[in-house]
Amino acid sequence: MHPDHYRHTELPPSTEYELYFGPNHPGIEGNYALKARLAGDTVVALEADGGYLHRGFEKLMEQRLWIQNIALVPRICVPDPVPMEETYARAVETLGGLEVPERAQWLRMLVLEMSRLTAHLFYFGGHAATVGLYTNMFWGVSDRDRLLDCFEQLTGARVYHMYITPGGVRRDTPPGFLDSLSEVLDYVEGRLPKFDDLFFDNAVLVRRATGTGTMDQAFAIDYGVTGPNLRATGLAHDLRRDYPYLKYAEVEFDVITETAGDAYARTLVRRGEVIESLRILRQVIDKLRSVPGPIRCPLPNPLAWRIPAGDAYTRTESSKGELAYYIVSDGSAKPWRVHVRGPSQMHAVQTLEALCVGARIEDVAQIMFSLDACPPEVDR
Amino acid sequence: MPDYPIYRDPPEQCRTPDAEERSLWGRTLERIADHCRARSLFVLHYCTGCGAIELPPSMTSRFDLERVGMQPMVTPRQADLLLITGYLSVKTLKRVILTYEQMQGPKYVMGFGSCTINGGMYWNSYATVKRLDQYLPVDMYIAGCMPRPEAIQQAFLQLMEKIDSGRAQNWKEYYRRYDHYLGEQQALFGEQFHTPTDVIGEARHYSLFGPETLGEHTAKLAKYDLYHPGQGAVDALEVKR
Amino acid sequence: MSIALQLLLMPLAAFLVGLAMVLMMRKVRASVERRIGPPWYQPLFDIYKLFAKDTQISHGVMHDVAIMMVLGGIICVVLFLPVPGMSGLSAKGDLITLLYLMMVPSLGMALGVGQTANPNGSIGIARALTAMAGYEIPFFICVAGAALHYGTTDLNQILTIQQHGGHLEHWGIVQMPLLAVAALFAVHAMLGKEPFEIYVAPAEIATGPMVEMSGKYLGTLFVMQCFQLFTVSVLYTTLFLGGGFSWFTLLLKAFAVVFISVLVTNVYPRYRTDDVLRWQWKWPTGIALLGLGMVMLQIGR
Amino acid sequence: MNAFDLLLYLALATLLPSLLAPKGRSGGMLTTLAYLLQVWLLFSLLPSVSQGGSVAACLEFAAFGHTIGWQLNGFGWFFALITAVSALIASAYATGGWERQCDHASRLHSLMALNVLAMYLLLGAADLISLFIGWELVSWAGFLLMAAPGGQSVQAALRYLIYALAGALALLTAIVLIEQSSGTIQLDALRGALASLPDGLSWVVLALVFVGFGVKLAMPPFHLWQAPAYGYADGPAAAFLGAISSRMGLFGLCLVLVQMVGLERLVGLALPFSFFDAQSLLAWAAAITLIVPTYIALTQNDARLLLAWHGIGQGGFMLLGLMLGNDLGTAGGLLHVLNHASYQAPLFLAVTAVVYRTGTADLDRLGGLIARMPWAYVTLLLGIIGLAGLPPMNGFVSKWLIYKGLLDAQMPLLFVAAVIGTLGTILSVYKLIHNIFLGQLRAEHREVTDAPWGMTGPMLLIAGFAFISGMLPGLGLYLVEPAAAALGLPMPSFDLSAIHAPNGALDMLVVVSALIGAIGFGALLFLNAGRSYRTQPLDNYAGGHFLTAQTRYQYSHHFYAGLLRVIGPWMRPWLVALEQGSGHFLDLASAASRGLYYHNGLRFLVFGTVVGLLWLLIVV
Repeated sequence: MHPDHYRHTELPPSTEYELYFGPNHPGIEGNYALKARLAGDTVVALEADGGYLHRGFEKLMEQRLWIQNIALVPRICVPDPVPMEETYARAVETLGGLEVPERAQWLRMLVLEMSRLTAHLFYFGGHAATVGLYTNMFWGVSDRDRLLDCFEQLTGARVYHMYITPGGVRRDTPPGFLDSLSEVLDYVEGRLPKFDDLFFDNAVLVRRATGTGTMDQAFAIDYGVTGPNLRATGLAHDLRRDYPYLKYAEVEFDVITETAGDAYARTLVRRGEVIESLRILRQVIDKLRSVPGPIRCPLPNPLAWRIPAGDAYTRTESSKGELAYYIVSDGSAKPWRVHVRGPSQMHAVQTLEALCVGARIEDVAQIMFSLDACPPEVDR
Repeated sequence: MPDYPIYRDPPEQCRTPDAEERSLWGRTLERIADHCRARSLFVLHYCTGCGAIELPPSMTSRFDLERVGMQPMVTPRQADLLLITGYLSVKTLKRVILTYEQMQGPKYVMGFGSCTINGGMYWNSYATVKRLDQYLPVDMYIAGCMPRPEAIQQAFLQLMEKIDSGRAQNWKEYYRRYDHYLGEQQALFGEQFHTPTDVIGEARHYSLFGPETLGEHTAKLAKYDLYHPGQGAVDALEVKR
Repeated sequence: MSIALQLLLMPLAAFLVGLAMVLMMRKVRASVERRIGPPWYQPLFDIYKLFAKDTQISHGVMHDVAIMMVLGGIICVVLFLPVPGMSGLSAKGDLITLLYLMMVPSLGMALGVGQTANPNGSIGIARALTAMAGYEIPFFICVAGAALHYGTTDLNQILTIQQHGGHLEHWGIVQMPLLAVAALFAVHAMLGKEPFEIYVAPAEIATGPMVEMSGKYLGTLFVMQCFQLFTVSVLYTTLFLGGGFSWFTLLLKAFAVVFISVLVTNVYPRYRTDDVLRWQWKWPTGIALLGLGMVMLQIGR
Repeated sequence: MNAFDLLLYLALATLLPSLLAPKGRSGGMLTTLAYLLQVWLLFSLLPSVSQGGSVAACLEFAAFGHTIGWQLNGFGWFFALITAVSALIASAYATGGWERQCDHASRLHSLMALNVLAMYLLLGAADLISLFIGWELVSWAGFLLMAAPGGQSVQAALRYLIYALAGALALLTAIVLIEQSSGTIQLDALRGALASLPDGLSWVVLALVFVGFGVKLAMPPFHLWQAPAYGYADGPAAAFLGAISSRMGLFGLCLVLVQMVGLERLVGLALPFSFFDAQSLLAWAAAITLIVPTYIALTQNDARLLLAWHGIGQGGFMLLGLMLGNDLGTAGGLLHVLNHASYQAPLFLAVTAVVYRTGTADLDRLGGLIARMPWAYVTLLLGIIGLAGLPPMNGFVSKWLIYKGLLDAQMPLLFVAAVIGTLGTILSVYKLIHNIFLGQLRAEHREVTDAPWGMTGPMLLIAGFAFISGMLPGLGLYLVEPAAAALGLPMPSFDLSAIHAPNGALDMLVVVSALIGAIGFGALLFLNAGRSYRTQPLDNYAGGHFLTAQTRYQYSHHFYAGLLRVIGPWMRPWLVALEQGSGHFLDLASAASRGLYYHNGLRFLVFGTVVGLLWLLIVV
């Protein structure tokens, strides 16, 4: 039954089709793309398509001085930049044999935990927005802004602080800073019950997030999942406790775990970590009131600062998971090779691809956000 | 016959009648429209680079851009304002060009941060684009890395003023000088580069033809255009046997 | 008032009221989100700007015709909805006609979105129709109950019965409280608000039906939203809240209906498609069936 | 020799042209002309059948001590008119171009003529025997028409045959029972005669009649045969069958239930130990017929099957209206027969046009054809608006009458059931039109064009009628009036454009003009709001990605995935399994009896006699 000019082609029937989440899509975190092959509303296969944010960081860092790179590293992960500075600085300190003064160590813990708070508040908003709860997004972002103000007070910048330098921190706390930070912390703690009402105990959200993107512990370990995502599967693994750096051994905090391993569990772990961060921050503030001292060790002329040949591997528990730098120095003024082990790559590529198979269109964005991956850090 | 227009014949030179030439009624309507456009900017929700991190604070409760009528939109079709929030990698630039072409005029482009102006922090990166206005007509730049919400707001207000007074006409340049922009794009992506959007057809349809709409670069489209098969040799719509 | 004037004034009034409702919606949302929100002229400016776009993309004849169908359909619906002082064409078509006319713009939109050839849009329409199957069932149970209670499907007669004596006791919500509650749930879903907002779902399908809409195409959908808010709230008022003696009371009631919906919407995420159905077929349908039973008992007595 | 005789002779003569001239189009043209004459003859019969009159044919003979004859009254006339017009359109469509792709066109024409003749004989039956003769003829002619294309349609037709045989047996039993209890077989004499039967016997007769005619109407649980049987038939034949064939079951059912038993008796016939009486039982059976096949249609991936399943569902609407017994319900039920034919035929024809051009009706292998086949799209669009029952098409009027009738009869649950059916219809017709005509155009269909005018013309014509009769429902109601009068059912007061009721009226002329006027206003607004540029379908939002023809960018499979997650578990095909099981059982039984026969003839004879005697004992 064909017209004369009918040409047979091999286009398959449209039992499956493709849908593009990103890069220009609100259901995607940053400039990142997911190509989903779907049948009906079920994902048959998902392909993560990164590289949109690739700037060649590791190559750029080889071309810059050790101290110049301080300006570059926070830009690797935009929502949570401080762990980048800390990890890089610690690697340089290990290589260069620098001793960080005690007050500087406490100050670094302060900004690290503040950054974790901002990242988690941002996450609450982001996760809520993927399921249509925009109010929570507005609340989360505006509460985060209070912490950004504290950052500005301390470092002079809202987002990219470049506060941590090899050998210490850039400047000391301005007068009254600790009090105003305490106030903000009280405010954030006071907001948590409201977030509970709106978000964590919301029946619709529980319905949406429970059982979505579930992974078990063995899967998480196989796929290199770290941080809150790993802890949501029940494994109490936290670098701050297990391999303490800075002064984490001297503060009290709990490692939050959940067992379900689904999107809701991941969200709950982050909620718990907000409380723990507040706890740590209060202890740090108390310490800062009493610990005197210099805030950085003396550095040689930065422009001619040569670091002895060798290599260093340092790691930090960032809000996304385990962040590590491997730096090789050949004894020159610039790094010979830098490798960033970002947590997000494991989350946003292989884990996401695996978790989304069999999920629905409705849940792809939610799974992505619940893993809290950071695309610029994936692409670097 | 395909049901979309084919532009094989030489272009007639068209131009939009100047504002003075139109009737009073037309000018009044245009004036009201400009005012509305300025007060109702739909922003494309596309986080091209790290500058996007300061957009949520600008948009949400603290600075609340809805006060001045701005709201985020999702697809290029719906949006008026394309925010290039930070550096563009070459891979992103392709998508941005497509996104820009899919937006409907009047459309505005705003470059965020130093990296859209001169490469900024990534001036020596092999992967990023250094100057945005080589590839797209830009209406407003915000310097800084990263620009603060206050700076962003200031820029938006200036852009609004520019729109309100009818001076934000850069989007027409893209049609009038399409050959130039396409040439820059081809220099970066290779001479086979083209988007599914029919810019030349639109220029003809809306009388936005300029002296540089067609030229040596658009001539290459005739060879490679996959989407307007009447024009070129390659027929993308035909599937391999 | 002459019928020709009414036919002109009714859509105009509906549009203006709808604009105000959109504004209220955005203002309430803004205040729940702890911000100021748009200025009063914002909905109008948005629509004017969209209609004044210099270039816009059409995907084919049906895409264009769909927009005419949407505009025409919603205007036509308003003509059959009696408001104080103006009964329009409501004597020529009853409640059932009105409800089915309300589907014409939806059908037009569905066809237009289909022609845009974007799977996001098609998924959105599939979801919208699925949600329709969800909320129309309880809503039609409520309509059936109301029609049986009043013994008529003529909207003017329904209004007369409720306004008889000017007392509250004749109002539908007093006589049939269960049906009124169930219908309110259905109306909430009909307005496409969270938690029943699956068919727009920006984070999932990039605003679904609106994905390829530019300029006047999108503007028409904005206009449709205005009319939809007006129609649904005034219809609910007519069925259960005794309509309005004057425009003031009518608008008070209609705004109250929208206000309830808007307040609820901002604190919920969206349900999945199938959960929308489950919820609608469980709670509103159950309540409506109980209410229907009570109406049947009253009639039998 | 009156006009009815002429009609029957003409119907017989219609068989000839295509038999005598098997090659070329002249046979088809002559056949079409003959149908045109039949329609004209039927209209000339209108004065004599209106107001309860009837026309007797001279054809009659005596058998079993009864006179067997044929007599056409208003009720039969109404169905006969729809039959003739459907056949006319289908035949014109086939002649207009479709048969160029068909190697058995002449067979199709003659079989359709045979069907028409059989239907006239059924519709004009004057007594139970002629009714049965007509019924059997319709069944067998239908079988032949369904099986004509060969292949999978033969299987479907055979399946139908098994159902039809079972139904015919039940019908025969019912006829014997009726004859035994009332002593006459003349339909006129039987008018209301069954009202006095005792309860038990009434239930038996009702059950037998329900099985006998319900099979043809494909009421659940006898619904499984119809969709494949109609869907896989030749395109024009499918349009003809879908428009009218299964309505013969409705005809028979009404003849017995309304005319012989009477609706008052049905109401009085209470089912023991329950709230149900026979009328509400039948109404609920109709509601189930309305809902179940409609939601099965939702899951179909073949356009023809989807339409065929809908045909079954709409049958439920008609029965539901007629079971109400009030004026609006009657008018709605009967008008729906006409309206359904007027949009089901163009729907099938449009889909056939698509199949004609693309070679497939698989909804996953189509898409975006609106740019290539605009007229088929228009036809399908008008058809689906009618099928979904939205204004301004005529489907809305008949559905409005039924809704209103249900509310007047204070049956809100049935009203809701009807709404549920309508919602299912809206969902699945959108899937139909979306997957065929909207979305991305497939590469292999880039050069497809509309079907030839010979095909497009007839389908547009009938779709146009569906629109006109929606604007002026009086046109249809004038035709319905004789039928209602023949059945003795009340009719609402109506004029050309409006239906009057004290509590809520409908003036379709006003509704349609308002709609058209408003759309015109919308068009004005639209056209004044700046120009738009028509782009090609691959210039589309894909998150920033570049689309190519190789991108699979069409959402069509599992169209209502979310809905089916909820209702899917309810749609487990247990009935299909049951049917297959009983099929296997029949196979086994026939194999066993054949073994019996081959191995020992005498034992088989004894066995057969015993079974036969048992059967007679049960029946008599």
